[in-house]
Amino acid sequence: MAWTRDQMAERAAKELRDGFYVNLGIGIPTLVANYIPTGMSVQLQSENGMLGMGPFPYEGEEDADLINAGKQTITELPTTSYFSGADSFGMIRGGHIDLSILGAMQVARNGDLANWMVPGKMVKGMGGAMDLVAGVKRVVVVMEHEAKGEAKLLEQCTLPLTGQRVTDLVITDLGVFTIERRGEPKMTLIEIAPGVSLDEIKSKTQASFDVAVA
Amino acid sequence: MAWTRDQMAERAAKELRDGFYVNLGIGIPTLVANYIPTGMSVQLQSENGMLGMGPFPYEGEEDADLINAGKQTITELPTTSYFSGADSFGMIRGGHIDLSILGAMQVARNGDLANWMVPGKMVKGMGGAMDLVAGVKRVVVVMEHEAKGEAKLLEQCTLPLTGQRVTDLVITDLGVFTIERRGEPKMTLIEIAPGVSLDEIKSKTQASFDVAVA
Amino acid sequence: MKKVHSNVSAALDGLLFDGMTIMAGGFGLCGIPEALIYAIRDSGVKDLTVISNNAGVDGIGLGVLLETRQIRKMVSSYVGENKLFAQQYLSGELELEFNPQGTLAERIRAGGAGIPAFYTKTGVGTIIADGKDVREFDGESYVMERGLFADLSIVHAFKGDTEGNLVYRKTARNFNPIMATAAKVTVAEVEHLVDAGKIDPDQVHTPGIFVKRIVHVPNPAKHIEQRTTRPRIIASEVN
Amino acid sequence: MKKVHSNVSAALDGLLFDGMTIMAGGFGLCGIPEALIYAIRDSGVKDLTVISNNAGVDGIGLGVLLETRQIRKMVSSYVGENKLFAQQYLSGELELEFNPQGTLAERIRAGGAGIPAFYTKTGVGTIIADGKDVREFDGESYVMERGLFADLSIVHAFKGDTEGNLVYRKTARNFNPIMATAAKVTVAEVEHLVDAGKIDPDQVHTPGIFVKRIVHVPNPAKHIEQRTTRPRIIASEVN
Repeated sequence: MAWTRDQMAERAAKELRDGFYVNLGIGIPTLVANYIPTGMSVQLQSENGMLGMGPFPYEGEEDADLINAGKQTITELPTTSYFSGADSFGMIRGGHIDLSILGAMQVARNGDLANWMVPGKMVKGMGGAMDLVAGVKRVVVVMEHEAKGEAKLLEQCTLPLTGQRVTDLVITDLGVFTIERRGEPKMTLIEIAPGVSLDEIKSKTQASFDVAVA
Repeated sequence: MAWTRDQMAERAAKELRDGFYVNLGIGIPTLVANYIPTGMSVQLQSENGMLGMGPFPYEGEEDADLINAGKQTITELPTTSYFSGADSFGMIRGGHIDLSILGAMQVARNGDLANWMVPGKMVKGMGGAMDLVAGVKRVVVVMEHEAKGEAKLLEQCTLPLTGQRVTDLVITDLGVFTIERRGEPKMTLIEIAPGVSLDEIKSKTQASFDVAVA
Repeated sequence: MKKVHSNVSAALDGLLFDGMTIMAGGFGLCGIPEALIYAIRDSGVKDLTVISNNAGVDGIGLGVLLETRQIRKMVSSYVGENKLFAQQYLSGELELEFNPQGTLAERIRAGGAGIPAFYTKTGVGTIIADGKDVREFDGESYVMERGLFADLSIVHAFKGDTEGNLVYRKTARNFNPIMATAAKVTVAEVEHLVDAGKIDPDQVHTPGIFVKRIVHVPNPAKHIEQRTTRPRIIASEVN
Repeated sequence: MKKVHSNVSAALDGLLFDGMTIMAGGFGLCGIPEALIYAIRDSGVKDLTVISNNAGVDGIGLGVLLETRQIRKMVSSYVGENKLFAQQYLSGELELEFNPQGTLAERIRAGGAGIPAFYTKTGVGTIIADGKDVREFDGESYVMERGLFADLSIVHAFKGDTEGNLVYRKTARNFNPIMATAAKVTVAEVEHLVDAGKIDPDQVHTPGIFVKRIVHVPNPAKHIEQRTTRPRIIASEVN
């Protein structure tokens, strides 16, 4: 049986390490915050200018001056600091964020990632996504394996790229893949969701991949 | 009679305007602070990271954390703000400082300025001088007309430059010169110190210059 | 040299002209200089190029300048919250230049700091790099981006003093401090206006040199785009 | 993830190696990480490249690492206060790279912010531009300068919390916050160490992400290079 959204987030949380500074994208990545192991110090960065992002406020305690990059009301923590947009992306571009977990429309075998634009449709903009994939030390994609029956793990992306060879790990509802960002393109299936068959994954993956499931 | 150091500073103070943000170099330029007209708001920037520099502290009130770019103890004012070295030079390089008044070893007819290095002698470094002359909106040089009988206003500088075509006005003990920073090089004598003759200035100035004394 | 102006239209007096470029602070609706935006609307100035991370929402913030069709071009990173925007863009009325958010922030910071161009990894190998210089440093490719400088920046701060020193509050800081540095004239609206000397000089976010005019806008309406909350789990027990 | 270390040598443990590049905060003797400098001296690490605006004075600050000949190269803007420096430089023992102060600051800021290179007006037409790319933008010439990134940055702050958030005091801020961003590891010495949550998050100068290790150095000796004062004009009347 394929992983649920929450199970995908739980799997993504295994990529966290004590002391990590992490940027979470909108959607399933946001759920990862619910699975930070107790006792592990993980600080969440919000690219609009905050480090140490707390949970949603209690009703009635919303503060219009305190939002995350998805424009949602949030809270601060004892660790929190605020800074400008330039400082925030200096932090991101400068490689100070340990991990970015974000969604994608397509990921290619060589790590190319597309998640901001579908030609012919109204384009809302890339926001901070291009900076995050280019700047953060390690990029983990969490996404459905297919979109409306179309493969999302491809030999080459067909959509305009967000970044070139920027993906380290892909977690889908069917399994987990590592990707080499340097040298020869190489994608490797390292985990399969319980009850999912390798054949199912193969049939739903356009990219060729190695298999190294423990 | 040639102007004294204080009179040169007093003359330089006439370049101040209400609301100006000004950076003063070491030496005679520092004295300009004593001649800011009453009622005129002039904020002094210190490139080590301070805007709104106050006078020297009373004895016993020195604060090692509060110095100017000459490493002298100073005080703060109600207008004061502190910032990093990058922000300070962003301010300077970005053209936000209205006026820089500084000393020089040589100034050329085209506005070239040399004040940091004498080949063969131990070089202490340019500090912030190159950034100031390149970035500040208007650069006023205050210096002795000659050094040990050698002219300092030259057709071309012989010392390594601090900046190319960066000087707007030169105040010496003998007179005041304007310089064109764009187009054909042009230096114009616009004031003569009381009791000084044009012939004396001509004999002590290697650069050719026009005369337009009111 | 009085920086304090008695109201927003006085604070903008003489600064506005058709075809000008304006930077407007804020992220989403957080920390936007809303009163100044309304004063720009009331001035009728048009053919504006507006540099702002977002374009407001319908009827709020920069959305009002879209309604009145005073904006000719937006330079933004994300404009998803605005139906009117989509209409005007698709009909060709509105020009749009997308910048990655960090590139936009850095271009503004560069413009204010006298840096005409810089290199960044962001956007290499994407359409953002099309037509731009790409150069290798230490074996990595980077794209050259240019600094941005506007005719006018409008910013919103929590507190300001009569010298123009500003302090922002929480994530309402965002693009405001960098935009304050990157225009010929910066006008700040502040929720609290105090005398010079009342702000700790170690805690000034924007030094007064960058702020030419300041106007007191007490108790501004603040808008929330996504009101997200969590349940008070033990509320029934304690009440 | 404990950032707080009990003493300066513990705070540097495992970080030092011969031939490494170290950034050291401070301007003159103001805001220098003096206790960490002494710990570097005591470690005996050598062949250092030190990036610091100045080089201390004889016997104080980086001057002590010159005495012990642990520094092979300095990257600075002004080194005038140090006789030993002059001797070692003139004898060829010490290498020296002068940077205009603003270029040095911007190179550090760029290194920390992932900017490999940028353009500046500073130094165009001077020996500083020799061998560097010069390029025109909008009719003006600019020289390209590279970002700087060190193996280690040592900084001095007034206050720090257990998360590594830092606050600087007055002009002791100077190069410290930018250097904190521009090294693989940054170690901060702080005069006051407080629990996370005790620093107003709007007033943090250096977010904790940049500080890997922090050490409490209470009541440090602070040095004044130029003690300048003014007379108390009416002192005789009031006393």
